[in-house]
Formats: sequence, structure tokens, C-alpha cells
Amino acid sequence: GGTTKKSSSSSSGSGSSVTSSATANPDAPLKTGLKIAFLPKAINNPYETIVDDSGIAGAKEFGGTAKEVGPSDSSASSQVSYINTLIQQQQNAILLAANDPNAVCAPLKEAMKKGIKVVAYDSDTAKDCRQLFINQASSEQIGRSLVQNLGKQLNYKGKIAILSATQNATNQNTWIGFMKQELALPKYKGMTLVKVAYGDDDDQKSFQQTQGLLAAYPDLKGIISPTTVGIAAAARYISSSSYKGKVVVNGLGTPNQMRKYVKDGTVAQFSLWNPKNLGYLAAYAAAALSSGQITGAEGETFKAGKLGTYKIGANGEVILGKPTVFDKSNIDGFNF
Amino acid sequence: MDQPETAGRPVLSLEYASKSFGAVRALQGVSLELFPGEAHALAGENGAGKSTLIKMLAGVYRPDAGRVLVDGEPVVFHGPSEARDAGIAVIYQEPTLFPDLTVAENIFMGRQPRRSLGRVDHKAVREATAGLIRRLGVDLDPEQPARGLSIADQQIVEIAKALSFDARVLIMDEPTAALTGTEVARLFGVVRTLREQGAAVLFISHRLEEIFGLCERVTTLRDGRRIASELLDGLTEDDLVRRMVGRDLGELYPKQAAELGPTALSVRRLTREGHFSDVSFEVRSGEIVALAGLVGAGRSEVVQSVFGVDRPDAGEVEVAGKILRAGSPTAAMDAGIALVPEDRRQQGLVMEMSIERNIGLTGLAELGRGGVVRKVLERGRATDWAVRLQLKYNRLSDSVGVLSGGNQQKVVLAKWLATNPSVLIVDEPTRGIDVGTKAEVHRLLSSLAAEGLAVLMVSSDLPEVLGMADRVLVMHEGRIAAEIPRGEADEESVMAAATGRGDTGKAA
Amino acid sequence: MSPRPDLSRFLRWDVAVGVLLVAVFATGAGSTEGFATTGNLAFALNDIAPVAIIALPMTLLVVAGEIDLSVASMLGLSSALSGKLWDAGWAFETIVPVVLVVGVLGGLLNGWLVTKVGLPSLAVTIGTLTLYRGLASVALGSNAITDFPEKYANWTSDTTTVLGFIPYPIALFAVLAVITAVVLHATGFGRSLFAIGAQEQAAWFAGIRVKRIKLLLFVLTGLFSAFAGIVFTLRYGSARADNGLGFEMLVIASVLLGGVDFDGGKGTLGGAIAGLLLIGFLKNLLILNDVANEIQVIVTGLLLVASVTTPRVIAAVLERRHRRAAA
Amino acid sequence: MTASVESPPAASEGQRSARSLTETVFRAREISIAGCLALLVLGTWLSNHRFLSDQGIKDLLLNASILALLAVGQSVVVLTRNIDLSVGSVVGLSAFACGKFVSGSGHNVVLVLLLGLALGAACGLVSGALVSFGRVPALVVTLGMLYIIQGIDYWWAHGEQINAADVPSSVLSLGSGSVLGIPYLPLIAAVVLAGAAYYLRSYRSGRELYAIGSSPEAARLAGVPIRRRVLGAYVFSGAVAGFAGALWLARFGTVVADNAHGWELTVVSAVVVGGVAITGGVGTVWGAALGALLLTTIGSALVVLKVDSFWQNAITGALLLAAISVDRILNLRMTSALRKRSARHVTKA
Ligand SMILES: Nc1ncnc2c1ncn2[C@@H]1O[C@H](COP(=O)(O)OP(=O)(O)OP(=O)(O)O)[C@@H](O)[C@H]1O
Ligand SMILES: Nc1ncnc2c1ncn2[C@@H]1O[C@H](COP(=O)(O)OP(=O)(O)OP(=O)(O)O)[C@@H](O)[C@H]1O
Ligand SMILES: [Mg+2]
Ligand SMILES: [Mg+2]
Repeated sequence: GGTTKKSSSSSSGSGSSVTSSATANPDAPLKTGLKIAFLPKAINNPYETIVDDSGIAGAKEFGGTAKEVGPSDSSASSQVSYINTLIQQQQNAILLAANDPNAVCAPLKEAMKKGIKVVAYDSDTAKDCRQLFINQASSEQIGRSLVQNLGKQLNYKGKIAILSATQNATNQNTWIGFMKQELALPKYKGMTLVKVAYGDDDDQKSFQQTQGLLAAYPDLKGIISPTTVGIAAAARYISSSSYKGKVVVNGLGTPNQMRKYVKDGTVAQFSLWNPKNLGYLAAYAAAALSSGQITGAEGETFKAGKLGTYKIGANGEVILGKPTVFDKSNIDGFNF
Repeated sequence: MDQPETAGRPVLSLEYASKSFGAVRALQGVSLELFPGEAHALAGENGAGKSTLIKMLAGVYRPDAGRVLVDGEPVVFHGPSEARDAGIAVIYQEPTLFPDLTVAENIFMGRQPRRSLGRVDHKAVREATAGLIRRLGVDLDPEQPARGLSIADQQIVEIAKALSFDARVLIMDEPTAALTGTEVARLFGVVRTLREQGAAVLFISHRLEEIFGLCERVTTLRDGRRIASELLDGLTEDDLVRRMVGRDLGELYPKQAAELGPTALSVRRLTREGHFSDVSFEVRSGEIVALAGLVGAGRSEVVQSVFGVDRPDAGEVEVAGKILRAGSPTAAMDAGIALVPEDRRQQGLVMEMSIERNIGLTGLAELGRGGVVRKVLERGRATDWAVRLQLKYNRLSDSVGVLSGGNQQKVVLAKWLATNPSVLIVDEPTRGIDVGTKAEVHRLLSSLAAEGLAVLMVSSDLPEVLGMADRVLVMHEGRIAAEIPRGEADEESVMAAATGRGDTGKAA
Repeated sequence: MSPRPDLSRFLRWDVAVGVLLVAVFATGAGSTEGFATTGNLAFALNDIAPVAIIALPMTLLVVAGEIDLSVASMLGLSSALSGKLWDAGWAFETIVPVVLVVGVLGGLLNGWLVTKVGLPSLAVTIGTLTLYRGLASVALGSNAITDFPEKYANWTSDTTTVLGFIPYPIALFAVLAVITAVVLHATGFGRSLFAIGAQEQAAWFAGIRVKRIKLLLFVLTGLFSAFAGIVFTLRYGSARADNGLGFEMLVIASVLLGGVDFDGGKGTLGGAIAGLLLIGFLKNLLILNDVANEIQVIVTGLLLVASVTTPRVIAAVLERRHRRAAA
Repeated sequence: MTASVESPPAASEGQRSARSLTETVFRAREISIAGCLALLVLGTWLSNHRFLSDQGIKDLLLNASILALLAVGQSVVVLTRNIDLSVGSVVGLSAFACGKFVSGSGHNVVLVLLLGLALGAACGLVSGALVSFGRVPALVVTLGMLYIIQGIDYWWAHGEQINAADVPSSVLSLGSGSVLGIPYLPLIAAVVLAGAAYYLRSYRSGRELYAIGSSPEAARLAGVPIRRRVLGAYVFSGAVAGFAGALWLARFGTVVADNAHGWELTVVSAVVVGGVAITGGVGTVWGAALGALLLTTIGSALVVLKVDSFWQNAITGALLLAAISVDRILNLRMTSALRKRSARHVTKA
């Protein structure tokens, strides 16, 4: 059934009962032959592909078998069909990037009842529908740091806009929430957020949204695009338009996409965590759960191969680390 | 145009041709020879196989057995274009035009005169069309889209198309079915000149006087077999009918005198912008009123507005003392009106539906309880009328599309008679119906009238009008030009009014 | 539907698709463990419930020669609206009728533009596809309403079922399907739909209220789409403006796969349902066997193409053989 | 009727008046749609003059050109009473293929365009063959092709992405460059458009496409090579779509699997808004292109007008409906006027 505020409390009890029933044994060895499955937002989303591939590689390290399955449209309903089949296949762990935090809840709880471990990554589900959420970086940190960086670039003056993905993308909306909080601080009184535009993570739509923004707000000084598709499109439009050099673009992007625009000076800096590490960490977290090293309770720690040891924070959140800021100086050091 | 000197050798001939459609053997071992400079008639009842035969000559169908010869050489046509290239022009029974294209384009599609770089010469197309139309003595705008042309106008476009080929062989499948005397005369004039220039003509019609008027030779088909092929002089109409039907025929227009009841249908000041204006008349039960006039006079438009498929701009229709809601066929049907429309393929029938369902379509309410259609009732209704109208069909569950033209017309009649109406409007009721059945239909109409049915009959077939009507209303340019009682109705008086020369029935 | 010549009587799409469905089921049960389990069947069925519900009126519409592409957007609108109202503290018992009324209004708009203004339904409903989806995001913006009470949500869950594997929405669908089938194939109303689809003018001349009937069909489609929206919302416990994005293609695909002819006048409801189930179960089977999604997409496409070409090809072959026999 | 023969001048005079009217009716479709466009642009410009700054105009044209191309291709198919739903997928596939082809390598532009063209033509050939020779409903087949081509595209790309950095600047400059201030893309689109329009108007085969759409049966009897023509139409639409895919790459540089995903409906609506009858036989590619321009302009205008993001879809839909309704109503008026005129002159003495 659907999740209700009432039931969420009750079933989070049941959820935690799943975890607390088994007590954590930190020294338990990682089981081999674990079957784990990555369920991305959509299989043809380049970013997710990077994440999942490194996760699958990670699983090999500890002798598990990992696979990536998923829909080609980033819709919650099609993710649900996949979760159900993964349950039928009795996987040891399901790792997913939720298209809708709640739509996927019912089947995920079903999975946990059947002893399947559930780890969310990249985009979280409702808290009681998974044991762990591997967060690329604390949402608050992402949101605020993006505003801080742009603020410095504009020395805290001028109109800015946000170019987001889809209107309903959970992580996007969380980040945007924190951005607004940061902008509320007195030191940003010189900066005004004039619009949040949505490019639907569609390259061509984001491209046109950028055009529109600049036509609508000729005195726009900066654009924050917390999505790899959006920032690339925005940078590309500006690089080939008369606005080049007049408008600052910042946000989350992959070095390979942005290299050209950093080199030609359209973009001074942007940030991102290393998606490869995200997938890798998620794989190990899932393994640790399945092997009983951890239960998902706050304070537990586990070792994630070459990345070292991680500690589970509040609400079963594991944070990958600080995002890297890329610019002319360091961008050639990265390839993803 | 090249014409063979040896008038002895047939230009086009068919040898022992057979054609079946599934279980239906449409033609069996039929032979036919067309000589240059000769007009050859093809006679036969509905479904005898005439259209099938010409479709084989036209390359639409390929014979299952037998062969087609051009100038004595056997040929195989892979489609109409090849027959056309062999100099064979065909007017099909059913006008098939491009509704969205202009009359001119309809006539020259695929054969437009061209300028440099193979570009179409639109001006030349227009002028050539204007020429053809003038030759036929009708007044159509070459640039007018074909959509909305009346059946007759469409037929004229088809004729113009066929003439534009300057063909050696001209084949015409009931070209006159929808035409009035004037146009027919014009057409025959043109055909005769072609014939004198050495073209061979194959002509199909159910109007015997036309056959005798135009042709030298006649081939008669019955049930897909050739009965006879002979010269026409020395042949009487009765001989020909006997060959076609295989028996003697009663009198052609069996008009029973019926005593007239109260007014069943009265139309007052009915007007539809651009089609007809200020049309008023009454039809009493037991009476047969004919609506005559030239093609395009607006007759069909009038009856369509009466029945409510078109919404009139002004005026009212009253049935049995009740004013009808305008523009609602349902209301008209409830009031007991039935309309047998002029265009059976667009308006009369759902082509890919079965015969029984087409006949059932007008009675879906009666055909069962609680909206659920009882198949037995439906079939009963269909069988009943199929018999009464001597429908020639294979299975009642066949789609009407496979019936011959005339038999399709019978299905339309059946469909409407089955509603046993109190006012029956028929638009060209016997279009494409063979003599035998025509007599049947007339007998039926007059007997129904005798039982108190009010009949309004639009017809371009003057003998029919004169033979059947108690009263003749003549339309001219969308107005009723004259009302002529049976006694005074004759060729001259009607034509005079129709062409706008006479102002009353007393003219002529 | 119109009768066909003897030979191809047995080569109708709907029959072919039905056979294929059985085949898929057999192979699934045989080869893949976990396929024939009640649990799997239950959610496989539940997955197609919204599409199935919309497919019913859509079949009637397509038979009558029209089409409605706005159904998925109407689903989204209804979902967003129920969320909005629920959030505003309305009682669910009042939300449902209100949302259904909105569905009716949406259908009315489509129908009015098609019958009164006389626009092609394809064009109109592409327009309303955008409009209704837009209104959905106006209603709910980027929010997602999720706190629907269990007692309603359970109604759509995979676990509350009839006979152990038929979720309530599907049970309801089955009932509606039977009714629709009777209406389409046994009643005069059904007859007139085929007539309209095949030869609109002739239907009008036969006293069939063409426009009124079409209007009614559009309204029905709107209504059912709105209802599907409610089912969707409850099943996924999440009301969002983008729910059911792109479903219209799925509905059309299933209906067409079942052999309902877009040119109107042909088709059977059985065929449409067979097509629907085929797509649903095949997808489920392929996922269970870890067949990549891209392949699933390709298979769907091949199915569509095959479903129309194979019968024609066979018919043509038989036809040729028959002609040789005749000659 | 007969009277007119005695006085032919009267007839020809009547013809001329009716003809001019006919032409107006046929042109009306384009006129009304152009009117809507003008209104929209003017309104937006009044509220924000930058909308028509040369950058603004440039963007409008650039945005429209790819959709316009697809609309031209599509309308040629629709004219024959068929439809091609696979165009969106074809664009996606061709864009990705061209991306793979050029990325890293220094292939020259012409080769890329040819590749796209060929790939699209191939796809069109398959759909066309199925529709024309298999005699199966176009809607089903092309919907099937939509899925098949899309599947192949996804399967090939599988989350891979072509980045602007990998695309040679010669290709990219085709997308961003311009001559005399006019960008290449609109120019290319205009050339294709003009060519198609002229062909449809002035060549037998072009007119035959109209004939087929207007009445397949009549076309058959008139000896029109229906199958070949329909096949041709599909190949053309496919080729144009593939070509558009190549241009897509040039324009956007970044290419993922699902470019132009779901565009088939946008293209169809552009065509229909442009006054091409979905039932075939009526309309011009000019109209279709105008339709495309209108659609994309609505999109840009709404952002420029600072319309709330959540309202944009709703308003777009409403405007779309308004546009086709206006066109329809205007058209009805004209036609009935013509009817009355012609009927009168037909029965004129
Ligand atoms: N396409 C077809 N499929 C099946 N049967 C057909 C088909 N065309 C014609 N027939 C059958 O062949 C027979 C001859 O039809 P045809 O049209 O040649 O008759 P006809 O002589 O032209 O009659 P009419 O004078 O009414 O036009 C009829 O029984 C008809 O039902
Ligand atoms: N559906 C239609 N739409 C527009 N104009 C029509 C339509 N039907 C007929 N017309 C035109 O209206 C005039 C009257 O046509 P109508 O068919 O009523 O003439 P008619 O007297 O019935 O002659 P016939 O029926 O023998 O052709 C003609 O000029 C015809 O071209
Ligand atoms: Mg015939
Ligand atoms: Mg008439």
C-alpha cells in the first residue's frame, strides 16, 4: 500500500525491526557470491552509467556478482516493476536511485521483509523504505556551496537563475531548497534569484530554457545548474552566443562534458563528486549490509575497499565526501 | 489519334474470359470483339458481369482464364495504366474522383501537359479542361474542387476525363445513369464524332432506348455467361429484354391509380443558401410526386434538407401535421420519413459492412430488446427484403462492397423500405437498376402508394417521371419552376420548365 | 467488425495475438521460475491496470474512427488534483467524484473541439495532451503528495487480491471489460460505432446521431482516464504532476496490437485486451530473465509490426494458392 | 446549364470569379496560421524588445529549423494519407551515429551529413516498404518502427554520451556559424522547404502524392503508381529525419541516446497546425513549416514573457488549440462562401 504519515511511523518501526532484529557484527567477513542489482533512474542516463559500472567493478573485488537493470524512461512506475522482479529473483541487495521517493516504497518494504537489503544512492527514497542512503555529499553542503561559489564569482551582486532538471526530481528540489536558504543570508542581499527554470534533463530543452532566461532577464549575471545535463547545455549556448563572458555559469557537471567550456573560458569553475567512487561505495555498503557487518543503524562503520572506512550518519545516511571543484588548473586530471 | 484502316480487324477483344470472386463466378468463358468505328452495347441484368468484364478490359482485374487481345495480339495488363497506354479509356460505373483536387487536376492526373524540366504546365491543364467541358456543353469551373459536386457533375467529370485521352477504345459503364436527357444528348453527340473518327465504343446502360439510339451491335450477358452477340437492327426492345431476363416482362410503368389521402408531407418556403430557395410543395398520402429538373437544379439538396441531413437556412417541414425539428434525420425517421439518397457509396451504404447489417442499420431499435441486437431478427429482415427485391448475392454476411452496382442500389432501397415509412423520398431510385428490377421497383412503389404511402421521387429519368408520377414538380436553378399534373406532363412541358423557358405547366 | 473472405477469417489479428499471448504464458510458466507465481501474476496485472482501464473506452473511440492522445495527461491531472485536494484536507470520498467530474469535463472539451468545431481528433488531443499535463503541474507544481490513508491505498495493493492473484483494480477492469464487450459487439449502439468508423456519412444518413455518440465516447475516455489516475495514485502512494508520462503510446500500442484498425470500423475488444495482456506479460517475462530494457523496446516494436504483417502475408499466400486452384 | 453554352463568356467569367475565390480558400490556411504567428511575435516583442534583437531572431530561427525540416518530411507522408511516427527515433539514432562517427576523428562535415541522410533513408525505406508493399496500417507499422529504432539506439548508446569536446569544430560551426548574419541551419531548412514545395506543386509525381491522399481508389484507377510514390514519401521523410539528426549533432554537440525522444507528436502537431489534413490530400509544406515555427516560437515566447514555469505547458497547449481552431473556423467561412458562389454559377443561366 501507499505510505501514510501514520503508517510511516509504524512501518519504520517494522523497518527498523528488520535491522535491529539482526545485530551488527563489525568483524564479520564480506560474504562472497553476493547477488546485488543496481536500479538507476534510467539505464541510458550517462551519469548513472558511470556510477553503476564502477559499482559493478567494485562488486567483483569482493567476489560478488552485480548487474544493472532498469527502465529507459526515468519514471517511478517502471522502476516498481523492476523492484518486484528483483524480489522474485531473490537478490541479496537492491541499490536504486529513486525516481520518486514514495512510489517505490511499497515494493522496497516488501523486499526488506524478505530479507533483501536495500540501499539508495544518488536520489533517496523515503527513510523507512531503505536501510542506507549513499549520499554523494550532504545535500545541504551541495546546495550551499554552489551558492557560495557563485557568490564569490559575482562578488555577491546581481540577478541569478537556477536551471534545474525535472520539476519533480527529489535531489534537485532538496538542493534548491538549501540554495534558497543560503541566499536568504544577509551577505547575499545584493543577489536576487529571479527564476527557477526546468530543462527536464533534456539537452535541447535545457538549451532553449537558457536562451529564454537570457532573453527574459538581459541583466542576468549568473546561472546555477545543479544537473550535469543542464550545465552543459547552458555553457554551450552561452559559449556560442553574445552573452559569452557576461554571464557566469556554475553548478554540477562532469569534467568530460565541461572541458571544452572551461578551456574556452565560458565556465570558470563547476563542481562534482567522483561518480565512480559513489557506485563503488554503494556496492560495498550493500555487501556490508548483506554480510551483517552493519544493520544501517547510526554510528556503525564499515570498510569500503580502497576508499577506506565510512561511518553511518543520522537516518542511515552515508556521505561520500566533499564535492571536488573543477577549473582550468585541475580539470585535465579527471576523465569521467 | 491513329486509326487502323482495316475496320474488319477488332481493336480490342476478349476470348473465353472467366473471373471469380471467392465463391462467386462473375464471368464464365465470355468473348467480346470491339471493331473500330463501331459502338457496341453490353446488356444484362444487375450482377450479370458487365462491370467485371470491362474491368478486365481496363486492366483492373486479370482474367482467371481466357485472354485479352489488342489488335489481335494477346496482351496482359498489369494495371489500369497499361490499358490506358494501349489507348483504352474507361468510364467506370461509380465516379471515382479526388475530392480535394480541382476538376482540372482530376481530369489530367498523371498526364498533365509539361513544360521545360518536366514541370507541370498548370495553365495548359486549365485551358484543356475548359475546352473539354465546353465540348460537353456543361458549365463547370475547372478550378472548382471535386468535393461537393453532385453525382451527375461527377459523372460529367469522368466523361471529360475519358474524352481527354483521344483513345482508340472508349468504354463507358452506365455513364448516363445519373444524367438527364440534355446531357445524354450532348454525350451521344460527342461519342458519335469519336466513332466517326474510328474509335471503338463499348457502352453499358440499363436504358434500352439509349442502347438502340447509339449502338450497332449488342452483347447480352446473363449470370456471367454470354447469351448473344448480334446486330441491333432487326432487334426489338422486347427481344433484348428477353435475352437479358430470360422471360417476358410486364408493362414497364405499372402505375395504379390510388385515391389520395390527407396531406402527408408539406414543405414551406424551404431555403438553403446557394443551393435552392423558397421551395414549397405538398405530398398527399397515396400520391407519387416527381421532382424533375436538370442536373444540379438542386433536387437532391431539397430532399436532403427535408430529411434533415442538411440544415436548411429557412422554411419548415411538416409531417402528418407536426413540424419537424430541422437538421435531424432521427426526428425525420421518427416522423416516418425515409430517404433513399442519391450517392449509394457515400450516403447509402457502409461499404465494408455486411448486407444484413446494412439493412439492419435503420432499425437497430426494433431489432431486439434492451439495445441488444438479435441476429435472427436482423437476418430475417434482410432475407425478407432480399427476396422481395430479387437481390443477387452470395451470402447475406458478405460485405455490400462486393455486390454489383445495381444490387447495391437494391440494398439501399431495402434498408429504407424495411422501416415501413409513411413518407418515402427516393433520389434516383432506379439509378443503375436493370429493366426487370426497375419494373419491380416501380410496381413496388405504386403498390406502396396504393396502400397509402406518400412518395416523393427525384429522378433524372424522364420516362420514369412521366410514367410514375401523379404530379411533376420541375426545378430550375434551385426554384420550383412549374407544377404539372399527370395529365399535362410530357417531354416538352417538363423540359421547357426545366430549362427555364416555360414559366408554367401550360408551356409547350 | 466487417466480415472477411473465408480464408482470412482465421487469420485475424486479434486471434493471432491471442494465440501469441497463450504461447508467451506457456513458455514463461515452463522456463522461468517465479513467473507463474500468484505474487508475480498479481503485480504484473496490477502494473497494467491503469493502461487497461483506459484501453476500454479507447477501443470504442478507435473503432468509431477517432483517437485520444490526451489520456495519459488526464491521468496525470487527475492524480495531481487528488493529491492537491487531499493535501487541502478534503475527504477522499469527496475527492473521487470531483476528480471524475474533471475527467468528464476534459473529455467534453476534446469531444466539443472534434464534433462541434470539426477538428481532427489527433490534432485536438495532441493539444490537450500538453494542456492537461500543464494543468497538472499548475495544480501541484514540483510537490509530491504521498500521505494517502492505508485503507484506500490497500485497495490497489498487489497483496489484496481476488482468487489470490487478481488485484481489485483488475477485477473491476474485468467487469467493465465484459460490459464494454457486450456494448460493442451485441448492441445497436456498438453497431453504430462500427458504422460511424467505416462510413461516417452513411451512418449520418441512416439517422445515427454521429456527433452525439462521438462526444459521448470522448467523455467516457476522459472519465476512465481520470479514474485510472486515481488507481495509479493510490497504487504508488504518490500524487505527482508527471504521473503516467507517456502512457498514451502504451495504450495506443496495446489497442492497435489487438488489431483495432485506426481507420475505424474494424476491431474487437477481445483483441485489444489480448494485446494489452501480451505487452504486459511479455515485459514481465523479459525483465524476469534479465533481458535488457533496450531489447524489450525492440521486441515491443517487432510485435506491433509482426501482428499486422503476418496475417496479411499468410492471407496473400493463401489467396495466390486459391487463384492457382481456380485457374 | 444549357443556357451557358449559348453564352460561353458568361461561364468563363463566372469561372474566373470562382477561381480567385478558390485560391483564396486554399491559401487561407497558411494565411491564418501566419497571422497567429505574427500576433504572438508582436505581442511578445511589445513586452520585451529583446525578443526581436538579432540574437533573439537568430535563436527563434535556429530553434525552428530542425523541427521545420522534420515537419516538411512528415507532411509529404501525411499528404498520402499515411503517417510516420518513427521520425523522433530516427533523429535520435542518426544523431548518435553521426556523433560516434565524428567523435575524435576529423571527418569532414559533408560526410557526416551524408551518413545521417543515408541512415534516415534506410529507416524510411523499411517503414515505407512495410506500408506500401505489406499494405498494413501506417500508424501501427511506424509506431512499431518507433520502438525498434529507439531500442537499437538505446542498446547501442547504453548511457554513453558524445560531448561537444569530442565533436570537430568544423561540424559544430555548421550548427552555430552563419553567413551574412543568417545561421546555416535556417538556410538549409529553407532550401529543403522551397525544394519540396516546388516539387509538390510542379511535378506530376508531386501532384500524384496529393491524388493518393485524396482518394487511393481513384488514384489506382488513374494508374498512379501508388506503392512507389508512398515508398518514396517515406524514404524522403526518413532521409530528412536522418539529415536533421546530423544537424542536431552540429547544433547541440552533446548527444545522448534519447535525443528527440517523443518528438513524433510535436512534429505531427506542427504539420496539422500548419493545415495539412491528417486524412491526406490537403495542405502545403509551407504551412507545415509555419506550424513548426509557431510551435517553437510559443515555447521561446513564454520564457521571454517570464511565464511561471509551471504554467508554460498549459499555455502552450491552449495556444495550440486556439491556433488550429482559428484556422478551422476561418476555413469553414471561406469554403461555404465558395460553395454558394460556385453552386450559384453552376446553375446560372
Ligand atoms: N470485388 C468483388 N468481390 C466479390 N464479388 C464481386 C466483386 N465484384 C463483383 N462481384 C460479383 O460479380 C457479379 C458481377 O458483378 P458486376 O458488377 O460485373 O455486375 P454488373 O453487370 O456490372 O451489374 P450492374 O448492372 O448492377 O452494374 C456480381 O454477382 C457481384 O456480386
Ligand atoms: N454535398 C454538396 N456540397 C456542395 N454542393 C453540392 C453538394 N451536392 C450538390 N451540390 C451542388 O449543388 C447543386 C445541386 O446539386 P444536386 O445534386 O442537388 O442537383 P440535382 O438537382 O440533384 O441534380 P443531380 O442530383 O441529378 O446531380 C449542384 O451545383 C451541385 O454541384
Ligand atoms: Mg456494373
Ligand atoms: Mg440529385
